[in-house]
Amino acid sequence: MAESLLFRISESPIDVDSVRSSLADDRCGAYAQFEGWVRNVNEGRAVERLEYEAYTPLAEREGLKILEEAQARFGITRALCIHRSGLLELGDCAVIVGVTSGHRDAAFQGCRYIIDQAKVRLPIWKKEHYADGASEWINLRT
Amino acid sequence: MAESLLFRISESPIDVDSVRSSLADDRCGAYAQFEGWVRNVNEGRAVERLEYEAYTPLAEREGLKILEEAQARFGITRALCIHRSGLLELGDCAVIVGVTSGHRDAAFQGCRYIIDQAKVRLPIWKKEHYADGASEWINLRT
Amino acid sequence: MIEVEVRWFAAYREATGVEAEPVQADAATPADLFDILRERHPALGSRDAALVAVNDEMADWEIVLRNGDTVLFFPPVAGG
Amino acid sequence: MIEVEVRWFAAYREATGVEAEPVQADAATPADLFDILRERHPALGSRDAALVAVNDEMADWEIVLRNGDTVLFFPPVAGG
Repeated sequence: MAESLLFRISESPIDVDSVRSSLADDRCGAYAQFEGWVRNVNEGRAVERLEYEAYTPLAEREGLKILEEAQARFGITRALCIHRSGLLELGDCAVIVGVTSGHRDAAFQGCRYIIDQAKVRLPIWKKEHYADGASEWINLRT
Repeated sequence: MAESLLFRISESPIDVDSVRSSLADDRCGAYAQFEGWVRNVNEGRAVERLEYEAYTPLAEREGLKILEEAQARFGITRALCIHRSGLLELGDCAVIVGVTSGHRDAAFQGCRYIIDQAKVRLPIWKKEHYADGASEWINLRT
Repeated sequence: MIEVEVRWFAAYREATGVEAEPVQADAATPADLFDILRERHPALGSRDAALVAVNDEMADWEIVLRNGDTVLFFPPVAGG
Repeated sequence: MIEVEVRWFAAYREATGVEAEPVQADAATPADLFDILRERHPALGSRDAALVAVNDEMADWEIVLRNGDTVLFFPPVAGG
């Protein structure tokens, strides 16, 4: 079912409740959800806000591939992932992943796979703005 | 912090949104949530509703121990678990676990540990009521 | 011979037909007590994977019971 | 010699000071092209962990470029 997998880049705040309720499914006994939140510190520096830049056409296409892989590997029933772009404040939800399945093993594994892959494969970049006025593109892979 | 861990048996429907919002924390970059939902089938039999019986005084005490263990093992920041008792209909949330932490590894591992332990250690029993009118206490361990 | 209060839960309550009963028995431990009560309530079956609590604390099947204890017998939990 | 459109993202856009630029270069592959453009924009640094897309498809660094391609250079993503 095409509608069982959905990946979106969103310029506006994520409506967390509607993510979960859109996945409600009587066939599923398990629901796993992960969220990345903007935290007030990174590697010892006080963070004031974050900025995400996404190249949306490709991020959404590659994001959907990740969901399809998770469904093929773990047999999850439905999955939804929304990643923010733009300016985010402390505590804001930067990314949410919701996964349903018959049992909890698949839900946990699928949810973990999606967020892990999303973090390394999608054309989405994070810039941290610090309390001291500086800012920096974050890049943990080099 | 005592208030950072909370385990409850609830006779009334779980307010999922308030679970998540009560865990909001600027120090945390990761939030993992798991829910068990009442599904319409179990081992091939059509399920119509579920009944949970809990021995609340002990379930809440032992449940809190599980949360403390997860915090000690994985360094999670906060954790909340609510398990239903009483009659549940299809699609109802039977149990929710919410965990926050600095990074996602701890949040996933802590969330998984809590639900796995809760399923085997707490004095909570499940009775399935089937579409054909029969009912049965569920016991996967024998 | 000890006197204890026994409480049955879930499937055990349905197997015994009672929620609670005072028991006098020649039982040193919860394990002894369960085995004796199984003669009275044959529908109980084995205590594999069952749990026991004494005075609202999870307990070992081999602890020593004392007069006046409340012994809670918990059938195996769902696990799934 | 090929003619392509190059687009820079995030840290690369800041390093080059441009969002997009037409490029004529003697480059067979995205890897060649990046190395040539690094001479023009020394702040780019190495392309370790960088990604490339051609015409909106993720691409290998060693595919053959054609006239008119749009080449997107993606700096390493945050990973965390």
